[in-house]
Amino acid sequence: MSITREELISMYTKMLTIRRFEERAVREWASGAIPGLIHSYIGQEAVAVGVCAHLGVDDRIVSNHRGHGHCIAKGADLKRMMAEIYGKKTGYCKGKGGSMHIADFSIGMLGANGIVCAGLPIAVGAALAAQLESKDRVTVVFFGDGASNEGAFHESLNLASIWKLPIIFACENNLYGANTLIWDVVRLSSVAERARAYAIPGRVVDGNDVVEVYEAAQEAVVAARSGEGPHFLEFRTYRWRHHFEGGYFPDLRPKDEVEAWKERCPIKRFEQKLLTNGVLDRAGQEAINLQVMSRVEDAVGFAIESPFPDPEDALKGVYSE
Amino acid sequence: MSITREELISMYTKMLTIRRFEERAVREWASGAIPGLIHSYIGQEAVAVGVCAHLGVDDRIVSNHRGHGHCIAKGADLKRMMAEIYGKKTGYCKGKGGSMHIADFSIGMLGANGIVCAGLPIAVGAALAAQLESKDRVTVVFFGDGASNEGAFHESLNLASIWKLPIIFACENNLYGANTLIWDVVRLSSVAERARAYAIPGRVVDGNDVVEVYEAAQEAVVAARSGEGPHFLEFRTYRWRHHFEGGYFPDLRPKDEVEAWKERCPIKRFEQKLLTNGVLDRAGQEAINLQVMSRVEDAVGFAIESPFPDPEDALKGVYSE
Amino acid sequence: MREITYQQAVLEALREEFRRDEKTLYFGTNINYELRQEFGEARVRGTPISESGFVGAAVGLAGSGFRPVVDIGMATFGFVAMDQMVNQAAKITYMFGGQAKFPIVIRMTVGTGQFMAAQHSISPYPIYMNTPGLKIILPSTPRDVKGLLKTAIRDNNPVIYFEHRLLGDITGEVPEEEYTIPLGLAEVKRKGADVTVVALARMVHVALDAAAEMAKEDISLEVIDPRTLVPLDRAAIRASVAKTGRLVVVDEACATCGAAAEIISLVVEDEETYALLKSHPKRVCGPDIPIPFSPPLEQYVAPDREKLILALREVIKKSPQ
Amino acid sequence: MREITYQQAVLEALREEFRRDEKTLYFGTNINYELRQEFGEARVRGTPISESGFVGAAVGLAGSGFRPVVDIGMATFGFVAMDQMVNQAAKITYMFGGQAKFPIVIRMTVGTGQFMAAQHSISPYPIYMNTPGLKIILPSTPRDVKGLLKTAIRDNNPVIYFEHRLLGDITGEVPEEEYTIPLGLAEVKRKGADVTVVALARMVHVALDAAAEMAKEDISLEVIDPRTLVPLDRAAIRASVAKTGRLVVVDEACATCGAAAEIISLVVEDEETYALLKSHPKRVCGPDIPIPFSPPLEQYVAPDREKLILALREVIKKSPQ
Ligand SMILES: Cc1ncc(C[n+]2csc(CCOP(=O)(O)OP(=O)(O)O)c2C)c(N)n1
Ligand SMILES: Cc1ncc(C[n+]2csc(CCOP(=O)(O)OP(=O)(O)O)c2C)c(N)n1
Ligand SMILES: [Mg+2]
Ligand SMILES: [Mg+2]
Repeated sequence: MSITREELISMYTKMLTIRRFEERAVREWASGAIPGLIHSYIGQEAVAVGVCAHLGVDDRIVSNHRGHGHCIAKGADLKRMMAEIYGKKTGYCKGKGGSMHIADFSIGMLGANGIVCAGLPIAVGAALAAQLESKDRVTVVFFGDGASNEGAFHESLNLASIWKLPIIFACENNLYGANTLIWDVVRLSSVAERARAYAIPGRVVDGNDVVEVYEAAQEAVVAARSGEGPHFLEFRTYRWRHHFEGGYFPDLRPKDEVEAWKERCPIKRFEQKLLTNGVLDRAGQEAINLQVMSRVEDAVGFAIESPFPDPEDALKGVYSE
Repeated sequence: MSITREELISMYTKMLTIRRFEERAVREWASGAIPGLIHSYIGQEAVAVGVCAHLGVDDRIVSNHRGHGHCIAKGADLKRMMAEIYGKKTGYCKGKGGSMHIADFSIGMLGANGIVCAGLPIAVGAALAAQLESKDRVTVVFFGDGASNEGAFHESLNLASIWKLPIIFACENNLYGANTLIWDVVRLSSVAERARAYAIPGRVVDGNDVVEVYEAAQEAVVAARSGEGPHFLEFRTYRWRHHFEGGYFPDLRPKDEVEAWKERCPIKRFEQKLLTNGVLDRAGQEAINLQVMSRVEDAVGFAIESPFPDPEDALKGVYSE
Repeated sequence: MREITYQQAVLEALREEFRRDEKTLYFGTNINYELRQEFGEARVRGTPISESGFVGAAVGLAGSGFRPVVDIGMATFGFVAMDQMVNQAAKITYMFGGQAKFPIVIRMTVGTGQFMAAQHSISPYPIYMNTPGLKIILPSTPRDVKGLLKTAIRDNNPVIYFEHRLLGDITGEVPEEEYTIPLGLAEVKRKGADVTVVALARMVHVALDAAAEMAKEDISLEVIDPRTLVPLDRAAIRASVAKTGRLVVVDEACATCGAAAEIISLVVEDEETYALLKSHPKRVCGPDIPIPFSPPLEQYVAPDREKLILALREVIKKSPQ
Repeated sequence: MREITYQQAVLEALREEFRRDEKTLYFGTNINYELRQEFGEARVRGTPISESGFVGAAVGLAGSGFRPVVDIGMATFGFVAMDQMVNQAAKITYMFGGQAKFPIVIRMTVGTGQFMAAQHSISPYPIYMNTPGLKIILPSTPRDVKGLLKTAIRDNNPVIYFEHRLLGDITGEVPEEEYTIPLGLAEVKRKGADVTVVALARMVHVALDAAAEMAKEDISLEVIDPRTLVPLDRAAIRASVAKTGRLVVVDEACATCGAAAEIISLVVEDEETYALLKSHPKRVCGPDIPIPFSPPLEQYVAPDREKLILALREVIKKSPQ
């Protein structure tokens, strides 16, 4: 690995933060404290973290309905995230957005999105903005395998290609869109192959190996920054939980498939590697875990203690000044 | 050529019919007799004719804004076509559709369309209908190079691929969508390459050579009928006239490019071949031309003599019984 | 009479019609498993997340003799398929001069109440009402939904079936024997003399609740449920207002250009009914804002019994005793 | 004062604002060549036929500090990009709690008069009025379009600019000096005492024409042009009706759930204004049909002076002397 120790520890910490945050959110949802829908990112942590490791605060990401991990990886504040998920006034969107719509424009997180694939054209615009300003800012858009069947996918990849935009299409192929197996709705052996239809370099990456993710993303980010245009990365991964918490349709994925993927836990694998390589020891690991747990705890505490917005706030903020 | 003499003559006659029909329509439009928009098919005749030569009345086609040629090739009645273009009660759509919306469901012509690329999903549905009925009916959808940048293109090819539908995507690449050069908005050396993203066989065909068109279409139609699924054919061709008659923006295509393509006139080339091969002689050619001219003349006469619809008819026919 | 849930009534309607007519088909990204079990994968078909593609395919299927029922899920997802609904399905019966029939049912869920925020909560029926060529049903009870959905499936035109997300679990009497309910027939859900309350979808139940409450004060509400928005039973609404002299329309959709505005207009522009009005008519609608996530915000914006009663008092000019 | 055409006024507005703010951008499938000449290919950008892609890109650009002006062309083409307008542009200011501004102008042409049939003739502003979060301008004169378009470009929100296709060539006085017109301010285009006529877009000219005609009979019309539909100048409309006691709304869009229904509703549900009404209000709108092609049909359906006068006589109860 050509990754610094600091960076490794930072990635590990972020992955663990996402995991603990999500575990907690799921628990709070089940208890009835969190309203609405939550799409958990558990199992996919390596993707967001490995990619965002290369991004500065000036770089931008656009996310989808499964966005908590992307937010945390990009550096969002756990408290304001959790408060938003709770629907509190102190949340990122003042309680107006909720889990599916967390954004933090101040750190280049341009928003989660409830409409499958809608983030891709928006990301194209953000990348065009960077190109027009001749800044070496990069835009990354995260989306699922299922999103690759929407028309906007095609239009976005084509626009990025013909305008040679500094954008990375980060497809998180967790094999399913809700209960639909991707290979039932895509007749190829990878989603990345689709990138060729736009002369965009594409490759398949083990999305449960953060180091592989990191290396693949590095290549793509460097290329984008130096004006080589878009890249397409398909990360093979898996969501551990149902499409969303308390889904009103059954989870039809094979139980043994779920179990097999849990065996390939991105965090456990990375942890093992770090322990083996001596980057981390048990004590260090424990310290990180405690620190992460306490930050998540603080976030939940903050969310619970925060006030709900005033009902009349509903009528405010439809337009900007 | 393994094409019968009869078929050759029939194709020649159809191409000439389209040419004469369009020349006449354009003239009538310029005189003010025809209202609205006309997108002339002149220069692309070999595509519609070479493809439709393989289709029976049970097979279906779906067309776009440049649809007169497709209608004629599929066997539509010139009189009812011209009457529709004139906005007359005797037209295919009782004057409600006009040039951009001619349809004849009785011969499997499911309609021209004013929205770029909208015909593709509709054609997918028609092909699915045939598959569900286990009939060996084929559906062909004609669309332009520009349409291949719409999201519906992607969705349609994918649906056709995963459902293995008996459909042929016939892309008429006339190099431009209005004034936009296709190679400025597609970074590939052919549109057909895009078919690979759906595991659909695709190829580029000289769309100004009706025999090449015929042969390529034959292969695709036979494959579709025998359950092998969709094919993608890209026909390289050129429109001789402006995007539409009297366009309110200028035609910016290079003059010499237009002239060079006129040199490659699909009708002249085919005529030459037929004369050389002795399939046709000058007298025969002249006879066909006269007969075609008189049919077009009859169509115009019919259109002119036909009554306009009663104004109150506007309010009828919004719903089917 | 037996009582079943709204959801069960929907399933019964589908089952009965699917048994009755083998040209019926069902598809969407989230398939109905009960239906699939009985009718198989060919007729009950999972789709990729390609709404524009599969709604368009429904148009093509309908034009080829099938009767597709398309499940879009939440109404917000319908916007990616808007062209196929607005420019194609709605227009082509008319545009093609009635050559073909396009029997299509499109299901979309509407409404607030589950804290899903702006991109999953919308009641866009006014948008479709402003699109000539579509029919629209919006049933509020198990009995109505069964009878109307059966009629919709037999109708030879595109029918949008809007289902309020909170109605699925409500129960009500549903005849065991076969019945259908014609489109365009409002139902008086409660007879009354003082004020006509026209209520849509879930608001029917809110209105009945308010009526029970107001009855305690000897104020008698006539609650009318149009049940279908296109065609709209103008005569029934006008007749009721002619009798009561007062009109309040309660609808969860945002006010501007909504169904409520239409209902008020059709009453006041009718000279005879206008002459019988005793008071200004009134709307109780959602405000013109995207739907917020946080429970206190969402609850603040949806019309409820209290807001309705407030409006009723205004038109009655009678304070609580 | 100098007179220029509507189209020239549009170009002036764009030029002035593009000089004023270098963050402005223009794009669409059909580029404005005059604009490109002055501002270059980077800022005046041709696009593929990918409306969903480039409208979405505009959202991303706006969220990244730019001020895109997007030309969709005919309003019917907008439906393929509907999700980006309705679910994204309109909602994300609110949904993200006001973190970012989304200054976007989207131009679409509306109306009948050129015999282009249903898929090229529509006036769908009611659809967008029912979409909270958008602003809407609908200017009827060269002076108004220049002033309003300049304001729209400076506005920090998505603004839809609807342009009636027949207005481009009309001329009118336009000040040479810099000016803007605020959104939400109706203009009394003609003062009068007997009937308030609220007229939209091209219908303003029809109403002025009718007013001149009626003046001969000593009937005095007050013609109000709302100019912007969102925000709508309720106060001005109510004030005028309070004065005249009579209201006719004339609009080319189809009636159901249209702007006219909204305008009637906002008048009659206002208790004070309602009390001052001398007659039932009336709509003169397009019928609920797709727009037919044939000239006698199209001309039959659009509101005109005669239809307006007929309605006026009905509310005035005064036959011609
Ligand atoms: C346009 C649209 N259609 C359907 C949905 C409903 N929906 C939400 S998530 C989802 C599956 C998405 O699958 P994928 O893109 O693979 O992401 P994953 O959930 O697997 O992370 C669907 C169908 C939606 N939100 N938007
Ligand atoms: C959705 C949509 N966007 C834009 C248009 C306007 N338009 C009509 S034809 C056309 C160009 C189409 O190009 P192509 O598909 O190559 O067909 P061709 O005209 O060359 O035959 C455009 C942009 C439209 N009709 N529909
Ligand atoms: Mg997935
Ligand atoms: Mg072309």
